[in-house]
Amino acid sequence: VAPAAAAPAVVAVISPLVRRIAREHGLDLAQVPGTGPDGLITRRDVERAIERPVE
Amino acid sequence: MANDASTVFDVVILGGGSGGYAAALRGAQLGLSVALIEKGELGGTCLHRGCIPTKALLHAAEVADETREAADFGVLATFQGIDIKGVHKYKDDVVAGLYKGLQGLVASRKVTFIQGEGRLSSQTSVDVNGQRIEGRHIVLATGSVPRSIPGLDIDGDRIISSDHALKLDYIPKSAIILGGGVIGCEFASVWKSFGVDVTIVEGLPHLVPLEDENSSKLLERAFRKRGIKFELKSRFSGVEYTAEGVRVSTENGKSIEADVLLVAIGRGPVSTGLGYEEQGVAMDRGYVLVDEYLRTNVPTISAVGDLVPTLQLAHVGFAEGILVAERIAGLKVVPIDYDGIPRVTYSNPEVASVGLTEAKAVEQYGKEKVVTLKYNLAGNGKSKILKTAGEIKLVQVKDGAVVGVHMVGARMGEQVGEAQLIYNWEALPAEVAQLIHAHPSQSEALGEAHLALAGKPLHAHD
Amino acid sequence: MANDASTVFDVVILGGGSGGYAAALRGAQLGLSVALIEKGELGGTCLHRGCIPTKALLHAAEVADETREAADFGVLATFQGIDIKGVHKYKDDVVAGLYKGLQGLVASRKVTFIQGEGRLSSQTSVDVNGQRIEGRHIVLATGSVPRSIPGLDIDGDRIISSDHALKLDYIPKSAIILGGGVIGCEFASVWKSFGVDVTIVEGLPHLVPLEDENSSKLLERAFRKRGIKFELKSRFSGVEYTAEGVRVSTENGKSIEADVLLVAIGRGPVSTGLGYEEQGVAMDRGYVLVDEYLRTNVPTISAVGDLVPTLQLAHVGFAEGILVAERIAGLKVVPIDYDGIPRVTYSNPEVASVGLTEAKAVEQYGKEKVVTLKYNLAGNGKSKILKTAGEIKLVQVKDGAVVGVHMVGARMGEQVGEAQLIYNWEALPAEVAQLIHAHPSQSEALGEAHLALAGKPLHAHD
Ligand SMILES: Cc1cc2nc3c(=O)[nH]c(=O)nc-3n(C[C@H](O)[C@H](O)[C@H](O)COP(=O)(O)OP(=O)(O)OC[C@H]3O[C@@H](n4cnc5c(N)ncnc54)[C@H](O)[C@@H]3O)c2cc1C
Ligand SMILES: Cc1cc2nc3c(=O)[nH]c(=O)nc-3n(C[C@H](O)[C@H](O)[C@H](O)COP(=O)(O)OP(=O)(O)OC[C@H]3O[C@@H](n4cnc5c(N)ncnc54)[C@H](O)[C@@H]3O)c2cc1C
Repeated sequence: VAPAAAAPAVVAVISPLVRRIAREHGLDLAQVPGTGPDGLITRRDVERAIERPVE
Repeated sequence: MANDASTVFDVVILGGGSGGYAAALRGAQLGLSVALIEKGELGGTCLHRGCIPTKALLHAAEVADETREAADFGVLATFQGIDIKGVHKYKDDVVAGLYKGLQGLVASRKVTFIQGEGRLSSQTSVDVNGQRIEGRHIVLATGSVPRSIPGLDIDGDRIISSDHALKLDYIPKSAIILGGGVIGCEFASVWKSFGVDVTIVEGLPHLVPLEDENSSKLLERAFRKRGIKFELKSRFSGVEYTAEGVRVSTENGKSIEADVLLVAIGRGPVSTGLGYEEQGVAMDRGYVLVDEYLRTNVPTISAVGDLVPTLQLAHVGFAEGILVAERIAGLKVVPIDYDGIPRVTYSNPEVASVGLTEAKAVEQYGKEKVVTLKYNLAGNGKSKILKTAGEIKLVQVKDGAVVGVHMVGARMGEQVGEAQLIYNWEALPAEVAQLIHAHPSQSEALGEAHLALAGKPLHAHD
Repeated sequence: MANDASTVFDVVILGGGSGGYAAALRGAQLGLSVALIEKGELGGTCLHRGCIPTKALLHAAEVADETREAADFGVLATFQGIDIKGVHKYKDDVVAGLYKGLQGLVASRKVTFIQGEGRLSSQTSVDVNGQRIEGRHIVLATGSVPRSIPGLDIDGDRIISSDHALKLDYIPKSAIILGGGVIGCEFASVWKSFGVDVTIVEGLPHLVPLEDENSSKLLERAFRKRGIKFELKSRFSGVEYTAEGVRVSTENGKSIEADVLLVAIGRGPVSTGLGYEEQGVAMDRGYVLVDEYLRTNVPTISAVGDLVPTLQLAHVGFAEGILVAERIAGLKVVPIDYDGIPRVTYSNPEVASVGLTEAKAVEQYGKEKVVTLKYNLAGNGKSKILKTAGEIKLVQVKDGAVVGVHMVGARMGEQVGEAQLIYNWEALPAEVAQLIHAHPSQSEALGEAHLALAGKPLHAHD
């Protein structure tokens, strides 16, 4: 397990996979708008953010 | 792919067990030309002398136990004994069916299968049946065989290995099992269900000593209840033949008699005399040394499975074989996280785990960073229905991911699939807890454990 | 929390079944003062007349089958029949144990449990035992009861509901089951194992009609093999008593006789005469209408479980109860994705699923965007060992996540835990395929199916 596993998730994401994708792309989840139920960040949200990074 | 003298294969694989055939199947799928050399039967230890036949015996044992205890469920039945011939027929049919399937698979993927005993003859060739098979890459996958220790000669009659135990055409009255690891505990479980008086002799302080101590203790409790005897911290010192059987003595002065002695103290790599050292392959005590991409020190040679010093499990062999094939085919590969490999002991009760034991987690993260939680299966409806006892223990990095899942109980081996996703995907307890599991099921226990760890136990006391 | 006249509870819950008690336990855990009103037994349908007793019967049935077929595994045994008293004792013991556990849990969490039949008397109170219980919030959780249709009077003797079937103190020679949904198929499975001649009558074209058509077909094939008869597309038209039993006729002209008729055509909400409409709660055909946060149109009133028109499952009740408690306690809650709820029919073989059926996926994403894959359990070692047949069918959005997992086979219900993570965590096939599963296990079949979907089948033909 990467040491990053210990970092608390402050942002609500739909799944641990989403957190991992964000981490692998150096994406700050706090900057990603969530479109899931109740603002949850979904897989599509991070994928979109990776394609065109938020300014 | 024709196998004439001029052919140079992309990959030549020595050994057709789990590791070797997985590499062959995946390689062929990726368009590589593959030769697979096997001296015995395709499928190797796992299919013919390991995973599959033992699990068939364990299921026959389960049927025996359920039949014996049928009245507890309102089913009227008389258990009359084990028909060992019938057991073998059932087991052999299972093996034969899977063997046929595997042969068909290898044929359909156009792998060149060569029957014969091979020997590494250069860094890019294997000699077999007097022929030289050339390959741009060589994969060593010759596996392992039962190990013994000096002073302990496996005679195949009263002193046997798992190979013999799987073919025993009678049921001994009593048996001593040397070694309380996975294989020892599985045979102890089968034999006890078959009516054998079983004693396990283990040098370490616990059965299944690689598991979290909690799992070992739960298994020991269950075995004690089932009447399986065991001597822990008892190192083997000698064995002698008695009139009818054997007498085993231990360094701490115990002396135990039984009809047979099963030696289950581990398995050693198959590598002597196969030309590995001559071709410059770096080795250690018979194991072939590899890096995290399963490469040996010789650029053209890889090695996988029980032959390399990683966990000796069939699915580790699969994973390693696939990784090597993909690497050779030029795909991007990711090293295997061996802690993320699921481990199951298929005894009654089953022991299953993935990730770190508490002890390892403490070592890795420090005591104050490690949180654990135990969920007792007594609160789980389905487990109650199965009349099984056990626990799930979770190991978590404080405020972080679940890094260890340890389970004991009937059928809990099947829960390791879910546990494996939780560990490998680095899930937080709350992310699992959020998903309410099917009621009533044993998977629900995994859900409840995560609910509890997330601070919101449902069917458990706070 | 003392229950005197001046107390105003944070939450008053009407009905102590899965939905109600989950809300109570979670509410109390979050520091809310909770009153839980139950006219019958804490635990409701699921614990006393639903999930738990049926699954105990199904396990007794499994033991009966294994005992009968013991010889196929080399175990010598004679099956002598079912001791129905013994079955009930086993079943009742399971229920009693869990009931005791639940009572202890409710007591330890300091929930005020009130025994009695309640009635909504205002938007913030319930009257019970001549007393008015006030709450800032009310949760309606009065559940459901077996439904019938005009012209079909459940007499509790020859024409029975699941409530009666669970207590039947004899084993009928023959039975007709009206309704091939989950409950109907589960009873068909139990009874067949108990030696009953069973015929299911279903109006729709398939058994378990809410499942993916592939699962229905596999179940039908398995039932046919087991000798469970079924008439599909056969709508009930009438029933009459015969000398010894009943005769059922269908609109398509069939006439079937049997000792008993089990009516399993669905369950209706318990809401008549309970004051819901009088207090202005919006309803539809007896169901209480709620939004995605389980709020009714009355701000102080929520409703959960079988009383609201969502999936009638115990764990849906749990999830809804927990959500309501957390919302009332001021926590941030996320609406439930009902497609992500695991569904299991515990017949032999089991049917389990999560996510979308192929038909629904096509509806949602369009035909050209939907990919499916079937993995036959014939290639799965552990399933072979269990001598079970079945399949896993995956539904994927092209190049995207797995949006449906549909499984049939003995014990496959336990695989829905892993499937649930895959669906709810939006996993791509390759992310599952990457993790090599434990060998040999049924979870491995799930792994193989994802390997195949990711284009790299291991133990399956390309
Ligand atoms: C009793 C028992 C139970 C087990 N249960 C499980 C279990 O439940 N789950 C699990 O994951 N693992 C289990 N294992 C372990 C599993 O069987 C091994 O990890 C797995 O078989 C290793 O695969 P392998 O390909 O490395 O080696 P092997 O399976 O040993 O295959 C090596 C092959 O190479 C061939 N070979 C060797 N030398 C030559 C040569 N010179 N020329 C040609 N061919 C050669 C051999 O004939 C053999 O077929 C069990 C093992 C045993 C003994
Ligand atoms: C045969 C059968 C098998 C089933 N198997 C499964 C299964 O395997 N898995 C699964 O998930 N689901 C299963 N279910 C469904 C499951 O039982 C229900 O979904 C679940 O019980 C619903 O919970 P509930 O709290 O909404 O309602 P209930 O469990 O019906 O609880 C409602 C409670 O309210 C009480 N009540 C009603 N009116 C009043 C009143 N006026 N005052 C006081 N108390 C009142 C009732 O006494 C009852 O205890 C099964 C159902 C049946 C019938």
